[in-house]
Amino acid sequence: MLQINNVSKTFGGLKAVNDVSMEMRPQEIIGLIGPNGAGKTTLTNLICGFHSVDQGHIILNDQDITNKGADFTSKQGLTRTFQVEKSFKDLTALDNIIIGVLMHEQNVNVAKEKAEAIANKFDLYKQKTVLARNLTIQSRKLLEFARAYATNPKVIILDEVMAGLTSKEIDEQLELIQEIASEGTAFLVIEHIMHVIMSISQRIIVLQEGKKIAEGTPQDISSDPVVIEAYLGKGDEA
Amino acid sequence: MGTFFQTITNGILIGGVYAVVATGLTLIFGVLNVANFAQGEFMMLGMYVTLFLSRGLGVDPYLLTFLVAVIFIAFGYLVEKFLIHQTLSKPHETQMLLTLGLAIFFRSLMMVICGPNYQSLAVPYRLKSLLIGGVLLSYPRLLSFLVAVVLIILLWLFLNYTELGRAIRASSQNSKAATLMGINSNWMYGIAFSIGIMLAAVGGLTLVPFYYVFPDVGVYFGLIAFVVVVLGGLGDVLGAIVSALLIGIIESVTAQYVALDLSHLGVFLVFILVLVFRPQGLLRGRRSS
Amino acid sequence: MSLFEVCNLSAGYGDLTIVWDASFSIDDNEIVVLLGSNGAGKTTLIETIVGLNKVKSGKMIFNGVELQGKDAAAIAEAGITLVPQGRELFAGMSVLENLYLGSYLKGPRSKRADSLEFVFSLFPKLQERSQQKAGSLSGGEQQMLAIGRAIMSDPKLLVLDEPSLGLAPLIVDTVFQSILQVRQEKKISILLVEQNLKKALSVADRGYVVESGRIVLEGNPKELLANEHVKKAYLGA
Amino acid sequence: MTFSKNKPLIPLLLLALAIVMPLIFKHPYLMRVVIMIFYFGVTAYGWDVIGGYAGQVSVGQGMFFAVGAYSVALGYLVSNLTPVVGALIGVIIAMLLALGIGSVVLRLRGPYFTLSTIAACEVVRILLLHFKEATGGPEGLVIPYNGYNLYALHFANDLPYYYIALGLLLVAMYTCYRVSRSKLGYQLAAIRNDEDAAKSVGINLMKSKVKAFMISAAITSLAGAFYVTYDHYIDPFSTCSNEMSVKILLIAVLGGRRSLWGPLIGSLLIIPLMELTNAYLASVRPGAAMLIYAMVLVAVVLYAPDGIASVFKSAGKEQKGDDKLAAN
Amino acid sequence: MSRRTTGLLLALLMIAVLTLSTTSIGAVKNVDVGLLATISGDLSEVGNMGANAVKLAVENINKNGGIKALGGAKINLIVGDTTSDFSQSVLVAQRLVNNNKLSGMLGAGVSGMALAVAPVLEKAKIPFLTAAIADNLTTLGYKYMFQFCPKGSQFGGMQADFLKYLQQKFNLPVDKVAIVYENTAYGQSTAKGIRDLCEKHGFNIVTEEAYPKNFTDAAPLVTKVRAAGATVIFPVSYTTDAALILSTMTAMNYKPVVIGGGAGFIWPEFYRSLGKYAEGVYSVGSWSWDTKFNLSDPEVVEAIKSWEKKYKTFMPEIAGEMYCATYILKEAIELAKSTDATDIRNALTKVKLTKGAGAMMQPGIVEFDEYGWNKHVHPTIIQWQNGVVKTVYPVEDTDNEIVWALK
Repeated sequence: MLQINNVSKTFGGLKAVNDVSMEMRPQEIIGLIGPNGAGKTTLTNLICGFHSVDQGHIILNDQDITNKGADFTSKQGLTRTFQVEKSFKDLTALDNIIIGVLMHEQNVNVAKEKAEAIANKFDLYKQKTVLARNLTIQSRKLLEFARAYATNPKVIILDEVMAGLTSKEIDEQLELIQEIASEGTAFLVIEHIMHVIMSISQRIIVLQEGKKIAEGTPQDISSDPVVIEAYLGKGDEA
Repeated sequence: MGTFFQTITNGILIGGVYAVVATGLTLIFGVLNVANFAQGEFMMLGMYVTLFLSRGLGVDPYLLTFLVAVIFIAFGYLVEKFLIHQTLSKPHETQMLLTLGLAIFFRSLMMVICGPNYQSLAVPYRLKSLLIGGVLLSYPRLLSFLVAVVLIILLWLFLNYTELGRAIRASSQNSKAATLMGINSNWMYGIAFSIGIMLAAVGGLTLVPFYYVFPDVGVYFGLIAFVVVVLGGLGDVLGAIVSALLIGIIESVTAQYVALDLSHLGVFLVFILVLVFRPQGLLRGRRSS
Repeated sequence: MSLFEVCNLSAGYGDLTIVWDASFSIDDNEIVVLLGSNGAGKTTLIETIVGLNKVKSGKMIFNGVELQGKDAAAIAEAGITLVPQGRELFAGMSVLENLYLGSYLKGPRSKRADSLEFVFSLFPKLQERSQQKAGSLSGGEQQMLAIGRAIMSDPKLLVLDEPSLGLAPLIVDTVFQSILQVRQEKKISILLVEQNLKKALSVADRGYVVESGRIVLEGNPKELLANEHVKKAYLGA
Repeated sequence: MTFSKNKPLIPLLLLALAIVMPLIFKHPYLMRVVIMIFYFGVTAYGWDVIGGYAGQVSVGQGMFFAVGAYSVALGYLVSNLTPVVGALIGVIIAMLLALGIGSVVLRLRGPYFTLSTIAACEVVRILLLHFKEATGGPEGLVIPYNGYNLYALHFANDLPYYYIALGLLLVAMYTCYRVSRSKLGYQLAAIRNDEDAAKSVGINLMKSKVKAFMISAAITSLAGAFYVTYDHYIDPFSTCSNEMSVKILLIAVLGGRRSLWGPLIGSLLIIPLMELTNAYLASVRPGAAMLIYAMVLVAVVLYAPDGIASVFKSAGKEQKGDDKLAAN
Repeated sequence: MSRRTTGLLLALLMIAVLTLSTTSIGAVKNVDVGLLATISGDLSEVGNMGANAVKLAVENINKNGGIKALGGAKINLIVGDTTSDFSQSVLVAQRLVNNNKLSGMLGAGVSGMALAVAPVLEKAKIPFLTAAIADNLTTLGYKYMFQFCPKGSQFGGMQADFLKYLQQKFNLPVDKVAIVYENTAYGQSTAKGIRDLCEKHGFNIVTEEAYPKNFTDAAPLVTKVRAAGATVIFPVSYTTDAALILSTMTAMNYKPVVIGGGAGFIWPEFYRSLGKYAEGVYSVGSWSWDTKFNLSDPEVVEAIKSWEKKYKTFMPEIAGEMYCATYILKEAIELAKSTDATDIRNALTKVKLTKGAGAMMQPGIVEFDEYGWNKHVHPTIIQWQNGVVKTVYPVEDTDNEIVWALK
């Protein structure tokens, strides 16, 4: 469904993303991991059209969406949350979700009804009249997720939505992701709480210095020496 | 051909004044991130102060440069501390509205104090001129240009070769890192603003021997200063100087070869085009980090 | 008493608390490393130490002086200097000017010539490029400059935030080598924040592990490397 | 902003009062002041669409005002068109102008956009001045008043103008309200809050901003069209100028952005304030009136930067928790 | 500011407006006369000169016994600052009309302002005497509009006539003419007159330039005119620009015959800023103080003297005009024997003044035609001589000699 072919991006001489390819199928949940500065966020920016791609192609449902711009990409059904959350702070939680629904809905009143249902699903109903800026950062991340879901997408990229949650909350959220995936939406999840990634992903992709250094099932990845070195570093003494 | 050189010279001479006023504006923008819509009015105040001092003391205005500079450094510092500083943490519209309000305030204040009449200063060399290679250089304009050039060189030396100057540039480039170096940002805001205001005032001073002083005199200069600063890249001192001269020349060439009343049109069109196609300024993106 | 003591420090942005009740200490001439995954709160913690964030509660005592509540400029003056993540150089200014700015304060300014000599001996590359714009340097050179600039301020405690980030392995070695050299020659203490676990522990005297904004573990490098919890925190294995 | 659903009584009462008042108090000067409050209110609502809802601070609204006014004046003088038709033409031209300028300068953010609107307004004025044959140049255009003429909307007293202005004000308010409640309104709110996030929900930034700019231009041009019909005279300096653009901005901002009543409150405050200072101080000392006006402005900016309307806003159901975070 | 304070503030404001609008000042004995002048804003120079003159005239009238036909009633002057923003000026006019029972309205000489306020006065049926020069003021069908000064198009004609006169008298080889004017209503209409007459007289117009008001640099303008080879230049400007142009010409060593277009070229500030370089410059003007008939009329001499005493300069053009306007209105009130505005309007259509300050306009006669224009009036040409403007043309108005100073 989503195909990423040999994508590269250079920032002022630095290869931030270097020849990365990957593929996603409907209902699939894929984990994307890598140390700080490995290019995860840059890669998501490229996929979603926030940065232009230097080389390579991004194909969604047989349509080439390379460098068509983020709004176009979102309309085609590929949307995301942001690492530094970007909820609409001056608007209520419900309004945030309504804006998501309005992507494919003309009637504001209908959108409102749909948004209420989504707020319910994401357990945000009680906070629906609270301005986003008065929510906790965790709720704002969840709100962003809800907003993305509201656009009825084919693929959602989740960038660290679970940071700072309690383990109970994480479990609830994982359940939510799996439920939505089972409805047909694919997920690309960036998360550094390892057991979360390990428990939810069907496949994991590891980036380091802009390159894809490994791809496989969680078991494969956690025993891959290349990955362990990327994470723990090569010490002189140890 | 003589006309052409004369045209270019006219442009460069007035460009010197634009450069001084605009450098002040860009300095303020660079360090405080405030678009000062009252820059032209500070220039106007500088002109009035120069006029009164020169009349009162019977001294040539150019000899008053230092005194006027000191007065406005102090004035600028107070304005920053008591007004601008209160809005620095607010969205930029707030600062814009504040400086707009200050602009109207200063204009009407001078109207109340001095009346609306145009005033001018009779200096002995007002109407003298030099003829060099078929190009006429009006004496006071030449002097004004020279003062502007000297001022800019001094500013450049100050910014590049003194601890304080370096600290100002550092704050303008990366205020977080500057704080880490122990540079007190509140102090920098005050200093940068007062120097910016001083430059506007001295820019006004250089105009006094050949131009008129009236409450609204700063309006066009303030606007031009913005054009210059945007062309040069916000916060970029060197860029401001180059584009000030460029604006002077564009103005003068449009006036000469297209139509006089369209001379500002050329400037504004270039301005919009640059904003859209090279928003980092006409010169190369020197501030990219 | 330690050179620097942090007691029950809490910090964050706005109404959000990110660091909870952190306590740790650094002795004279010691290298201490803070470990932890992305988002654990390490950067918030050290930005609080150098005064870029407000302290919500707790104390920071440096050389017997309480520093909580002081601003960044005052803390720099007290002798704590940060090499920030992402280097934060003055990109449009020359290498030499960046170094000069390191010794902006009166105290370090009087020792500028000596400090400069030391920095150049540490990183000869910087001397070669002293007239070049900082923004035009390579990543490794920029990191050297950031460290050099911090050394210019003649700190008693040098704080480095992820100095190996985005650097090639060979350059990472150089950087860590220089950290050891600085400690040895300047007799100062170093607080290091690192993701590169093995690398960091290879130079450190002691380490703390930060998780979800709390310090959960303390120990010497050997203990930490052997600790199952550390391994789990990093790989989820 | 909300029409409070539970108490629509107050707005209705106010409207009834506005309709009945001039029939009881026949006072031409007061009526003129109120008419001026109305049509400057219209410009402020126009500004609020682009400057408030879309968050793009325009200081070039004077050009749209001028377009509306010139369309009516030229339409009448050249082709003998009734101002009603002239105003519609003006709306179309203003929207086209906004489309042209907007699709170029709305890419810019913050002060860059603001500066480019100033420049655009200057350019339009310079052109109005330059093409004298068409526009009358600096002399401007006069629509002579020669007694009652319904076709030309010339009335011997101001009562009809009062109702026309009131009507325009209601149209502007309603348009603003509709925009804020529409899909476009939500899109603008998204853009204002975060452009990247707006893109992530499929909003085409330029399209939405340009739409807002066009609506803003249309409303503003209506005020201009009314102005020339009412005052019979138009010239470039007093309409297509920085002063006019700043005045429109101030009314909207001081009144309060993104609020149903804000622009009207701003107009209710500024226009009488300017009148009062002018009446009592003008002959005392030139400039004294503007001095007071400037001081009020500075004071409001420093002490009530969100405008007067925000002061009236109740602590509100959604204002839970403290606002410290928003200051960051 | 608390909510209550702000609410209170708003309420107070509205109450103030209400009060302001319903109080009317003035006792029964007085005749209320309004004055509209651009006292603030960028046209304030002309507005203030005019306002000062009207105040002086009212002072003199009241001192000399007021309106005799009404038993010595005093004139009560109500000044309105129209500002230089014409949308504001309409409101100011309306306020003056409303809050007072005006017998007449005087207007200082800014065409845009006069055009803007005219409908208000027409609807209120109050006679309006304006010193504005726009040609169309009296052709728009307004019944209450009285324009007692020359029209803009006459200025150019007078200038061109004068050039012809100079050419013949001094045998000048002047054939290449440049017209430069500020891009305002005043500049535009004056320039049009010059152009028409130059064409009629067969002068060769080598360049015609409009420049933006208050421009920063006259050098491009002068360079352009010089490059065109003009030997005569007709500049039309307010003070700043007038002196800027002339000083730039002097500095650039370019010395054509200068015949200014009034306004800036004849106001005292022009000499103050240029000093001796202003000497010998000609200009057209709506009015000048030293015409033959003025100097022989004691009432006018008194006016001139009292101005000189108060303001330390000769009486400038706009001041003289507004002084005259005040007296024209006074004579009309005497004739009407009433304070009723419509009666006074009807009296104005019948006045024929030949002496006194009401007849200060050249050629010493004031009489309005069916359109409300002072049908005898014509402009004058002055020359700067020893720091003072002296009338030098038309010859029937003056005995002064031209000081030939073509440097």
